[in-house]
Amino acid sequence: MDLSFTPEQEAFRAEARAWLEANVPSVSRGTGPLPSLDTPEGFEAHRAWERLMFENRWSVVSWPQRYGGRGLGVMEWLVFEEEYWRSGAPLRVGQNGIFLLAPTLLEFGTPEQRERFLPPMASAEEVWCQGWSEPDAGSDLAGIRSRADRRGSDGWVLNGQKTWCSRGAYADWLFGLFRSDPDTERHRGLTYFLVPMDAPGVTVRPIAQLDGEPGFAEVFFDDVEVPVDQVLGEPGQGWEVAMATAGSERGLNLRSPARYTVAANRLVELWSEVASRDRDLAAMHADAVASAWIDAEAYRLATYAAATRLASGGKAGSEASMNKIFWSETDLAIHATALALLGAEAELLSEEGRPGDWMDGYLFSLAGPIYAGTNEIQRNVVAERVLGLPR
Amino acid sequence: MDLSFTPEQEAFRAEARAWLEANVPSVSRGTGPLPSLDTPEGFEAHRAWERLMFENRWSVVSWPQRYGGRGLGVMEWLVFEEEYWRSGAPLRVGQNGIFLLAPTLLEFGTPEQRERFLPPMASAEEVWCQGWSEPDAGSDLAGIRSRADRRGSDGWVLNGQKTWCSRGAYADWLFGLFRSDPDTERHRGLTYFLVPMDAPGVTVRPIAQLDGEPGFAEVFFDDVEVPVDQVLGEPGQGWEVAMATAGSERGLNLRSPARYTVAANRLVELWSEVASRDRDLAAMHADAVASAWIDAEAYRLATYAAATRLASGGKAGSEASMNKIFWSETDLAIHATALALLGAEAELLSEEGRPGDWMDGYLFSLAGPIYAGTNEIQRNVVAERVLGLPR
Amino acid sequence: MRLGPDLDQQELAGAFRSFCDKECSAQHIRDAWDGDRGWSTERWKRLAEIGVLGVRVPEAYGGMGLSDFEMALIAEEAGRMALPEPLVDTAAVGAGLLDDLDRLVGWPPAPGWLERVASGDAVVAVGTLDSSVASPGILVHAAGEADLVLLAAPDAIWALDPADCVTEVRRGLDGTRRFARVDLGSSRALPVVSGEQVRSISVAVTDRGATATAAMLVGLGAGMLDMAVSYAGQRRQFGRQIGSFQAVKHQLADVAVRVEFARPAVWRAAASGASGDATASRDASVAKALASQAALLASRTALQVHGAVGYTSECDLHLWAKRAWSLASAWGDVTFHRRRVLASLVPDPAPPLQGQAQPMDTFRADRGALL
Amino acid sequence: MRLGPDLDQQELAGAFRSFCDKECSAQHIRDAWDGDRGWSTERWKRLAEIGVLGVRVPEAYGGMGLSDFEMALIAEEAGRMALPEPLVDTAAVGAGLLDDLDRLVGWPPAPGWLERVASGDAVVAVGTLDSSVASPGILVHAAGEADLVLLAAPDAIWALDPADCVTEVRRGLDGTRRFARVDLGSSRALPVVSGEQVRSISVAVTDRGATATAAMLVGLGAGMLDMAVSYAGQRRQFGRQIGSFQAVKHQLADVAVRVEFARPAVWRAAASGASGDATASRDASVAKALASQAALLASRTALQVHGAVGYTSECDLHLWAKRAWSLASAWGDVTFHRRRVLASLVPDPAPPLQGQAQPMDTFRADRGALL
Repeated sequence: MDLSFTPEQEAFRAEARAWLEANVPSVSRGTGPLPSLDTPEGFEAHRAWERLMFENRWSVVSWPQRYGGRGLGVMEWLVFEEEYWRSGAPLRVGQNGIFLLAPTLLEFGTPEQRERFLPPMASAEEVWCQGWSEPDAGSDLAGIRSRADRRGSDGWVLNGQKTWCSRGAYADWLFGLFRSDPDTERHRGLTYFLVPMDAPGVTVRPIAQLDGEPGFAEVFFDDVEVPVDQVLGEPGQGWEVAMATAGSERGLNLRSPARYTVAANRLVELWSEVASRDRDLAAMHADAVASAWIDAEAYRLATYAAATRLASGGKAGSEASMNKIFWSETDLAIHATALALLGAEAELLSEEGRPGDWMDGYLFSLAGPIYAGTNEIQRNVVAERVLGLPR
Repeated sequence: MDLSFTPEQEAFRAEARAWLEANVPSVSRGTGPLPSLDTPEGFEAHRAWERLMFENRWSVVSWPQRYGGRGLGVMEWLVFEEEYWRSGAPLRVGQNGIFLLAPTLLEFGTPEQRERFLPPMASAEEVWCQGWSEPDAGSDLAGIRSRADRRGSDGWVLNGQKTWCSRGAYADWLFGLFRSDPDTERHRGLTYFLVPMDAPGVTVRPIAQLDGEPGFAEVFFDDVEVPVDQVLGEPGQGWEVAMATAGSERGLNLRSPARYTVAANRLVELWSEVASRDRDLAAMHADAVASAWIDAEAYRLATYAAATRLASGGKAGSEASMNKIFWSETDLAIHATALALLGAEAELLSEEGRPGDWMDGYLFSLAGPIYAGTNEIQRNVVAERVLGLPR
Repeated sequence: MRLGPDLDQQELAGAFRSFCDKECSAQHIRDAWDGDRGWSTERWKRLAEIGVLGVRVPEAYGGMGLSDFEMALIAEEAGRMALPEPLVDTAAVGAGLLDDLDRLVGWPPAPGWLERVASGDAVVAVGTLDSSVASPGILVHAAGEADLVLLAAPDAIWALDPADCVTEVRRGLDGTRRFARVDLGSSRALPVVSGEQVRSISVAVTDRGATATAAMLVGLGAGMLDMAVSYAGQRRQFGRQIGSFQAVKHQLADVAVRVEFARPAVWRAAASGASGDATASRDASVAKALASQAALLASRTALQVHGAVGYTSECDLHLWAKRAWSLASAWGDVTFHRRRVLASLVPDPAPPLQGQAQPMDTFRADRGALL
Repeated sequence: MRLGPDLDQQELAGAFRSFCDKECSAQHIRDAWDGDRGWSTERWKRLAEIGVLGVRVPEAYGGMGLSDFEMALIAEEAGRMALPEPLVDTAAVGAGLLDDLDRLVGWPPAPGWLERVASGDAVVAVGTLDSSVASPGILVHAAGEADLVLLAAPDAIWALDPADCVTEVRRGLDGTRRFARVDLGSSRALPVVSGEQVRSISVAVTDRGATATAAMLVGLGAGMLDMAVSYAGQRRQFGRQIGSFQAVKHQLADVAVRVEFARPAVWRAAASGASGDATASRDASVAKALASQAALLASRTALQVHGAVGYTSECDLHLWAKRAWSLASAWGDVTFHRRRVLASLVPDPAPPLQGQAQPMDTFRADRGALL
């Protein structure tokens, strides 16, 4: 048991903090905040920020150096994430690629695929979106009907429709699951494809989210030709490959604790301001504020415990489902409590018609219990796979 | 819309209040509180109290006069209940008979049955317990396996086992469901019987509840002979008759709002004491206290609304399931909040080894979401029968 | 004792429900979002024609001469269809205050304004102030679109021309709701009435606003429940309608329970207000706390049941959900009203509740509790 | 950075688990309920033999010389089997305070008491006081069965002979827990140590009590979850195991989540306490709030899943549930610790939190939040 970081880790933290303080887009330097990443100009501004990070090797610190990373471990990654969120840096436009596809590529990709795809992903030269859900396959992902048909020896043809593709409105590439064996059902006969969004036959229809911006999109495939080297893993092995990605999505990779601890600290600041105006009102909200902060802290500590297990050779398993339930509900609790403290003020839009930070965060948090497998599905997984309750 | 009571109702209220104030067992008069009704001496003391009520025609005010009531309406009954709970009068040892069996007897019983059973029920000369659940038929009541076999033209023979019979340890009679047609399953072929507990072949095993007292019992039937006039309703019609009783159990009859409004008012008093000692602690609990009080008030108002509908010729339906969810959760909320205010003090036992009032009430409230059909079953009923969701 | 609408009242609500079904579709609400004021002046006229704007205006001034109770039944139906017009502001709170100013104070312009309200010729917005000391300006819903702005403080009431006092208009997350900053200082207006007699009138403003808004929230909650039930009956996953999953059933059953148990409390509050009961303020707070809680639970649950579909602004649900969020903190949020209920129950207001019986600053004191 | 037990520590906990499996069945707990003191002196001796009572007693005094962290691992296992003995009081809090009195104050009798603790020859009970002003007597768990009672105030620490200070013993709802009223006034004892140096020692008493109790609550929660899962897998209704119903699954999944996320917080608190981190008090409060919440949810859910069976005292569940209720308010309840966490986070303690950094009066300030 050792709760301190090594001198190397502390030095790394200091370096990250200094670089971020000097470079994060900010009001005071006239470089920020960036417009919403779901607007065309915001998307490009976020892409430029990722490129700057990449050039300074901050984009993917835990990746091998050859792909643009620093080859650091999970603890260092957690340290970096703490500094990243602490600095108020922008949301990461490349997150679906970096945090979800990349671990899968590193596990299942060929050397050529890694060389080809990882560096431009890390620099956001190529931003990825996820193509899994379909209109009739949401929580029931195995109900996928989009098809991949073999054409000759060197290619596939894709047909069908994907939906809820986050960043889909502007992304360059899509990773998705298609049914490659029409005679199969459910989890069998699926194949994992990497598809350029500008391929002939791909049509994108942006969908406006609760905040009015096209945060996700429907993507239509009409005889889209894809060469065989854009299959990730073996044909027919798609479900297994996808589950590795899903584990990343629910678990530690996508949702590092720092985003919640930073939000929870801001909540305490907000509460403190209210307390200076109305002591009793603050006291009435004190329980909720403390509870939200404590849950964020619990998630942070649980992540360190999980990283400790991983560092000792353990493997992440169904606990990813517990994580997903916990971070999504913690996020909701933090933001709902903030809105309660703000009162009616919370709903006012800016002059540009954008929600305020807390409302924006609340809207985002509402998606948490839905995406990456609804929390209802996660509770089934916990009950059946962790607790062993009968199906 | 008229929120006031009639002069007659107000006069009735005044009369009830005066009688209760003069007669309720109390510390100040050296007559109370009575010992727990789950102890032998407590049971008899409660029986004596019921007899006193009966002699003064307060036991069953809404029943016809010929059976010992006053022939009053549902609004007057609600008024009486408000006064009863307000006065701090004892729990009613005859409640399963008076509130559950009696409405069923009035609806399905023969004139002879009513004459025979209602007056001694109202005076608690004969205290009834319910014999529905079986070891394998709890929430799944239709799984009943206890048997009733026809013997000749004038009788039945009962065999099997009932459990969770509240007051079963000391009761004089039992009303229960038995499978009278061995070839049927589930809801068909059941018959509703009235059985004396001292009949040959009846064996009672008391079961200790969370407070250590035998609040309920298992009852075994070993060739128990019952004459045909102790069948309530028609043979084979038991499920329909029982559902009328279940409606009473979940709905308005068993759980009049007054018990919750009185408890909620006591909670506010407790909170007020805490506020005088520790302002901030009280403020931190203020939300929960107010919420519990408001829910009790909501239940009271909803009951008046339901009584208004009934008085206009409407009929109670699946709303009984909503009631059951609401009163059981309100009861839990009131008592859990009180325990939170009391802190560790709440768990101390009296010198006689009994839990304090709030803990006692909390233990009782924990049963609420379980008995009379678990709240899980009630939510199914609301979803399927009220909202029309698919089975 | 009767708690609930009689046949005439049920008929009145039913007729208005038919009106809303026809004249206020989701597309109409979307049009309102896109408009300059967030609602339709044409539909406002139609609301006047069918008498709804004059429900609680005396017959002598062209109204129906009914009470806050009928107004609450109307407001619930308006909520069910998420009607965008400032019905609560003008027909419930505005007309109620003008009626009080007419009957209790004898303010000469009151009858004229009541006539204009009933005929659909005037929009009235109402705000409340903690004290009559001029503040830097409070935000009042619909004041930017109003013909008359009334401000109620514990010791004074003002009637203002919006042209004199509105300094800016802000949009809310719900596109139908616009908030105008009203600056009492810049208007230099004298109060219509002041002094101790004002207190009960001002308290009634808060109570009426809370009660009518609570009624609308019950309707919004019921409306979102209907949407979610309907979607759960259609949407299939794992080869079954998702509404057949117990997890979905139980969440929706909980919503139904909260909505059903809020409604009688709204009836009680509306009737108490109409008859001036001693418990009117507490009843209003009970109703608003329950209705806000029910509508917030309904919105949260309906969004979850709809999944990603509900997270789009293409789906109609968000039109209802955002209204519910806004109204849940309008005229006092859950915490405000729970505090007010508790203060009414303790004989000597305990320390944590001091100062809570005052009418609130419409905006700053509006604290919301979203789930 | 490592957060979690290493292999040696896992082995220690595993060995103690085997001990509990063998020597602490539900029947043993029932026997303890019926006994005079609520626990078994024989098992106490056995606990000493396997070294558990001396886990955090220095090796020089016959202990294992380990830390609060290993103690927390032991306490979790004790909780899982609902061990009735006053392990937390004596081996965690008592030994910890005696160790501090030895190392920091040089109190001469400390080594002797530590030896007696490790050998199973002494039971130590510890209480805390808001101030050193004599109160009419506070209730201290296990003081009636103790050989030594230690009382910690912010500015003084007393060591008392129970024969001099215990005035009555009360039973709790959990039959294994007895509370003795300790009257400092009647004992006329002088403090062992007093003055400003005492404060940090007294704060550590509260932190250690909260952390070890939190560990026990995690174990109790995990134990009740196991019982409920096992029952749900056996019990059949409607032709299916009830554990196959989604409503049951989801309730149990929520318990699993709360229990799993409490455990690392307990580890952190125990490690912070052991190394004297600046955040030790906050970490202890985080752990106790989370663990109490988790165990209360587990008890509530396990009771519901067991149905009427769980409502009987024939079913073992209540032995665990009542322990959880008692421990959830011991050493500060959820509200107390949430308040303490918040107070640690705001730079200038805001008004609602003043006075909350003090050690609490063991009993009066122990506020519980049952579900």
